[in-house]
Amino acid sequence: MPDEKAEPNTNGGGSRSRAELKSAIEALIFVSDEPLPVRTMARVLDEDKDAIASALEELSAEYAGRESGLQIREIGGGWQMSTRTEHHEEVREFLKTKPSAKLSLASLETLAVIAYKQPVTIPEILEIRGVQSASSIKTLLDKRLIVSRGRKDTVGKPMQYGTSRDFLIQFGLKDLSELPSIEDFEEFVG
Amino acid sequence: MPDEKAEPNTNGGGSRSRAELKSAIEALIFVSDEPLPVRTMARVLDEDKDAIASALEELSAEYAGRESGLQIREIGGGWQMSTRTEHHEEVREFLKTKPSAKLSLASLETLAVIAYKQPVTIPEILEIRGVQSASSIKTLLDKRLIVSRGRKDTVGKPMQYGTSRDFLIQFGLKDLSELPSIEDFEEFVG
Amino acid sequence: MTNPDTKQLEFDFKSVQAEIVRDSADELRLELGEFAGPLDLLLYLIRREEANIFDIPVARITDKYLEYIRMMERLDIAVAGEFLVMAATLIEIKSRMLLPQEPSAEGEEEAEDPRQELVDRLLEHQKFKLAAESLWTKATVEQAVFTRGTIETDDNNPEISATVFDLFEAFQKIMDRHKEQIQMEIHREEMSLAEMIRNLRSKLKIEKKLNLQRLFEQMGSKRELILAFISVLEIVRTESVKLIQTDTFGDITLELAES
Repeated sequence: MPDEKAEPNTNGGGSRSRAELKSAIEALIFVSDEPLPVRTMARVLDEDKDAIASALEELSAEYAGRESGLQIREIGGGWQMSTRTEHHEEVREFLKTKPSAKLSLASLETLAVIAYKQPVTIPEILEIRGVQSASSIKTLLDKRLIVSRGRKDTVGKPMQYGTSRDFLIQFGLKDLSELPSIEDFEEFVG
Repeated sequence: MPDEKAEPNTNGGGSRSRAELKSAIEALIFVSDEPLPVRTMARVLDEDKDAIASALEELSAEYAGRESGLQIREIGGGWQMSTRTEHHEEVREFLKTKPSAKLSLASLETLAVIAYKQPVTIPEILEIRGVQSASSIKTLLDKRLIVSRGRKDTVGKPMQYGTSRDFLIQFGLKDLSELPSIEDFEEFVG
Repeated sequence: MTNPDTKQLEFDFKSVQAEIVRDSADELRLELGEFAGPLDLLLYLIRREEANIFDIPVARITDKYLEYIRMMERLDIAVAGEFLVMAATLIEIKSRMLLPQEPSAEGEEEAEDPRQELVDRLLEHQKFKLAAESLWTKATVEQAVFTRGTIETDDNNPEISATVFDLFEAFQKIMDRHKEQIQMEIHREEMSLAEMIRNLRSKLKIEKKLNLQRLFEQMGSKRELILAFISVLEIVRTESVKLIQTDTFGDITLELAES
């Protein structure tokens, strides 16, 4: 829109063209954690509120007209960028299948105990961590990071667990001997 | 682009028009909190990878052509939406951030050695830098800029290090091949 | 990537350089920075002496280098081992340079320049310094780019992505926790219940009566106190003893019953 470049902003203190103003607004809305009020944009960009408001209307209309996957709309007293409702299934599907190398701290701790102490039973993990780990174990089994390694020959014959091949792959290890040891860390302390 | 609606996707299992595909991709890239690999999009959307890749190129070009405040680009092995550099002052003013979180020169130099020599061990880094790098390595590990890359098959089986995906992201690289060649620095030496 | 504070990096590449700063007439300050090692110092000296890196005047540079080391020592700056190793290397090169070149009698190729290995190292080091600088430039550009703010779906995912080192650290933390526990247990074993009961019995035999208040006050720790209390109960249960309290809330005495 080269014509608009020639049209100076006469409202606020800003010296932006209309296109530049819309572009800056787009960036601010994008980085904001919360719906962004017009007055905040006016302050940050040092522009007139009316100029911001009308740029927003245009921007929002452009998103709507472009068959974009995103929309810019006014919500809760501010402006926000979000995905369009027609994509909610795809988005939900995506969020469900996020990369599985992500673990909660509890699961990470449980996995650490299993990695370094395998084969190990649930009571032994409890003994070491001092916390129940049942749900972490389930998570780790679901993510195929651990596998059962038969039963231990003690009272109650508890199931033993060890790390899986997927564990090695996810953590970039050739084999278990590549797990870092105390010695590797002593190098850092000096 | 109403014409494209009439053009059925014949590549993947998807039944989306080109415009619909781009729109869905846009939505996924937006919600993803890290660069999104083509294969993930292909899987989630049940589309052919090539179809995704070419839609991405188009989408990215559209953003660039639109004087948008945002850009879609390939970084760290995936596609990411971000603000354009020309808005950095406005965004920084809004987020009240300064370029922060320190990486010392020692760490940066160590990172350079690791980036170019990976996989590399601590003694090898010492050889090049002429200084102990242990604390730098610890910092780089903490910041997730480097990761362990298994052990070297020499005396003492020392741990080897390489750069991480976060490294690529933070340094704006698609992949390691985008690093300037180390030989390029030779002419400036001396 | 939603938190710019943890994700952005800052480098002050230009501000740290090896240099000697004269603060006042009688005080020299050595600014080498964490990143400076012997190779950096050498490069600095070569540059300052306006020498050619491919034809280093070893004698002069070695003298300067040693001067700096001595100054560091004078200023009580701990001279790292690698600086001393480099000093030794320089002295060695210097002495080899002083040796008369043996005429290549056997017509073999010329003996290698004793400086060659050092020059190679300096060049290699220099290359990586430039590489670091180019990384810095890249990161600076990248810092002008921002990713989106938090959206609702981010909150559904309070997870961290883990590396093998996270795994190790998690394990270390547990082991540290565990070690403390073991130490506590060992401490607890210092006096067992059986020992406590034995002690009390023999005391009672000798003194015939025990003031419980005073006995409990003697206990060093909460654990010993509990042990003492249990022991008293045990003795009351198993021996012919009397617990005597003369007034309400008054001291309680444990007395051996006449048998």
